[in-house]
Amino acid sequence: MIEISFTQIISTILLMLLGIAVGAQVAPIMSWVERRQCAIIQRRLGPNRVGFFQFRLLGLGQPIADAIKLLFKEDFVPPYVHKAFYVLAPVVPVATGLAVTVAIPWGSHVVVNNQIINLQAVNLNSGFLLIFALSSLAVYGVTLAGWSSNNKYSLLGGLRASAQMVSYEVAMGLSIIPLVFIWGTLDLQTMITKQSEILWGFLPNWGFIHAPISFFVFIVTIFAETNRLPFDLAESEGELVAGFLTEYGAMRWSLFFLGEYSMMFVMCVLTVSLFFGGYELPWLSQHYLLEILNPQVGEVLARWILLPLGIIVLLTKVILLMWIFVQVRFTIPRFRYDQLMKLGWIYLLPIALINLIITAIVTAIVKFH
Amino acid sequence: MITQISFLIMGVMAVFLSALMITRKWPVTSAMLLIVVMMLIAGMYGLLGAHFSAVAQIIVYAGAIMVVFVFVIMLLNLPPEELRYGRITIGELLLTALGFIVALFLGTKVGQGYLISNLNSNSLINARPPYYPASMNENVKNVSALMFTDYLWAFELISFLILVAIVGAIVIAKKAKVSDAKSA
Amino acid sequence: MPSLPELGIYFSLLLFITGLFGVMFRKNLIFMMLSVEVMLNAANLAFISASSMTNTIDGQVIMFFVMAVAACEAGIGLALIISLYRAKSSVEIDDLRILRG
Amino acid sequence: MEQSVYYVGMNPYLPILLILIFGLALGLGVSGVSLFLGPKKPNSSKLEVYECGLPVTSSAENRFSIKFYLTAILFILFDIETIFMYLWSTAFDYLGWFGIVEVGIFIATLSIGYIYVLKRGALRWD
Repeated sequence: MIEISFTQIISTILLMLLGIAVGAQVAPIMSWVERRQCAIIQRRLGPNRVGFFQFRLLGLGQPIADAIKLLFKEDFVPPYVHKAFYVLAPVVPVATGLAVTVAIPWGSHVVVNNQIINLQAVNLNSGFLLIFALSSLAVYGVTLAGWSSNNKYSLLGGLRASAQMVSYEVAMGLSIIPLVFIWGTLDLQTMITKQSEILWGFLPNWGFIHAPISFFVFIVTIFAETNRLPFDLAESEGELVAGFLTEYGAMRWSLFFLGEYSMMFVMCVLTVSLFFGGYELPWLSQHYLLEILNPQVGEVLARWILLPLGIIVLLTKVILLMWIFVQVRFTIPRFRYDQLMKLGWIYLLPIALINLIITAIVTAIVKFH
Repeated sequence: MITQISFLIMGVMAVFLSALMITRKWPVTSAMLLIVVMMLIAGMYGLLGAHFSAVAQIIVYAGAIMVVFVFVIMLLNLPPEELRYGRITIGELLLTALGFIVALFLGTKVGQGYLISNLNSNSLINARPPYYPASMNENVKNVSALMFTDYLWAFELISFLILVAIVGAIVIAKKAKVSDAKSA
Repeated sequence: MPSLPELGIYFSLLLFITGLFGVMFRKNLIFMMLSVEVMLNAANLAFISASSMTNTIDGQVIMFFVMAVAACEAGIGLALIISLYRAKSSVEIDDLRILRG
Repeated sequence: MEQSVYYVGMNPYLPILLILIFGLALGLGVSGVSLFLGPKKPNSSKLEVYECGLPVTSSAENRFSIKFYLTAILFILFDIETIFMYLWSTAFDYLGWFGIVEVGIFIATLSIGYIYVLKRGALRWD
């Protein structure tokens, strides 16, 4: 007998809002982190003046000040652009960037008035492929921005950026397939619970240990997919005068970065969930903790205690990975365009294919004998 | 009940947008409308229980094929086409009428009866009815289990088809470059 | 209220007709290619509705093959349009009169 | 007692639709707010095409290279391959060695196409 339960509906809406809130907050915080990080590398201070009243707060007020400044800057639509698409172009990255956050696995599940509430806003049968689908739609924001600005630089920048994002998507798709047949499912949550076991006595059973090559290929493609340095040739000052963003002004310009950072955050969550055991502590799996907490507190409350713990573990791992993103940004120089396309098509694609075949044979031997 | 209403809305929107797409002047506008139509159709697949086809539709159609259309439209910078609905010849009229009648026959109850009666449902694992939550029915596993056993030859032929398409696209594109050199 | 798959078949019928009209009444090759894509999507929708109606998954399997064929067709078709545009610098069908009898 | 009542939340596709609409509203709303708040002082130099100061020579799109188009078409064809691989990888245990041999032939055929792409230098961007 099928019954529409309102607790499920409310919990899905709450999880969705949590995803949007975290996704939208990544852009301002990351802009502050990047400027501080860049400053520390170059032995200077970076933003530490802006704060509230007389508290300096390490300059954490800087992103808020930037946001307000961007709102008040003159935002005009140049006459020679295609108006409809010029205004619509920033909507695409924002919509896809925020929509991707529904697929983040925050935890396994929680019991609310004896119904199992799954801690993932959208638990589709096709699992994390939803993230690939929405990230493949993000190409149109770049192409539209480039074309609608009706300017040589931005058209070429837009085409180059979308050609780059398109060609790295193939390697991204192929590099994850070994993980799917190692764990046997497309669903992130079952993958994470499998990664919480112990491998050969002392190692955590992480995807990174099972398929290291696909980890490295996947990390490189994430850099290219979100136009991060060393792959951000399309927006680079030296090459094409800020590429497809040449004609964009204040708030519209920052909307592109809101979408890009939110997509980068979700890609980092995906890497952590696939390769480093998502919301599970390496040796203290949630299953083991439940057994300890259960006698004292009872199963329902125990799961409520594990929920914040899982989110904190997931966010610390993601913050570490994003720190590496920012560190790479300020250490590795930018690729030339033909090197970039050669890396995507001629180096990453064969590595991903060969890695897939070898892992298939090895897993078949392990699983079937 | 909600799924029926949302399916109805998605369907009506898809038909309306594709009708709008045909009557546009600018090619880029109609390409963007087609992307929205494809995403709506992906939503309809999801409601019908075909979850992996919904995602595959977005990745392949909306995310790959339309990129080539948008690239070609932007590269060629096609002028907007004035809508000269030229004179419709008798042949066209008859063809439309015929097409309309055949489509209507298929759509009506008789057509569906014809459709179902000779469909041999010997598939290995039956899909659950769509109103079960997605994670319950193993849609992706059923589809691939059936595809790689019953439809094995079709799958192998698809790889030859793609090989032919790769070779063909490169040969045609290279020829386009050569003719460019001559005319330049 | 007709069942979901039945609605799916009616919508694929309407989409097919819209695509058919698109191919018939447009002179620009790109628009015709777009309408052919709509017709292929309509065929896919009919396959999925039929598979959902008869509770089997053969329809969904066929849908992947139709998608592969549509992808190859779109690629090669656009390659031809580009080389045509290079030769005649226009993509109108009326200009393709070289082989007329 | 086996749970006979099966609780169903809202349709899994609804959150995605809601957030896409929210993104549209956010995108248009924010640029609308800044249009409303920002000063309006257009002057001739601002309204010209941005050519870092050089006089505007010709309209934006007249010359193009076939490379962009070729990358996109090869992307579709390898994307189809990725989709079929995902399908196979989910039923890996069920298909076993038979599936591996089958997909091996699939990959071999497509790598012939890939080698042809390398030989013809279709993806060389210099």
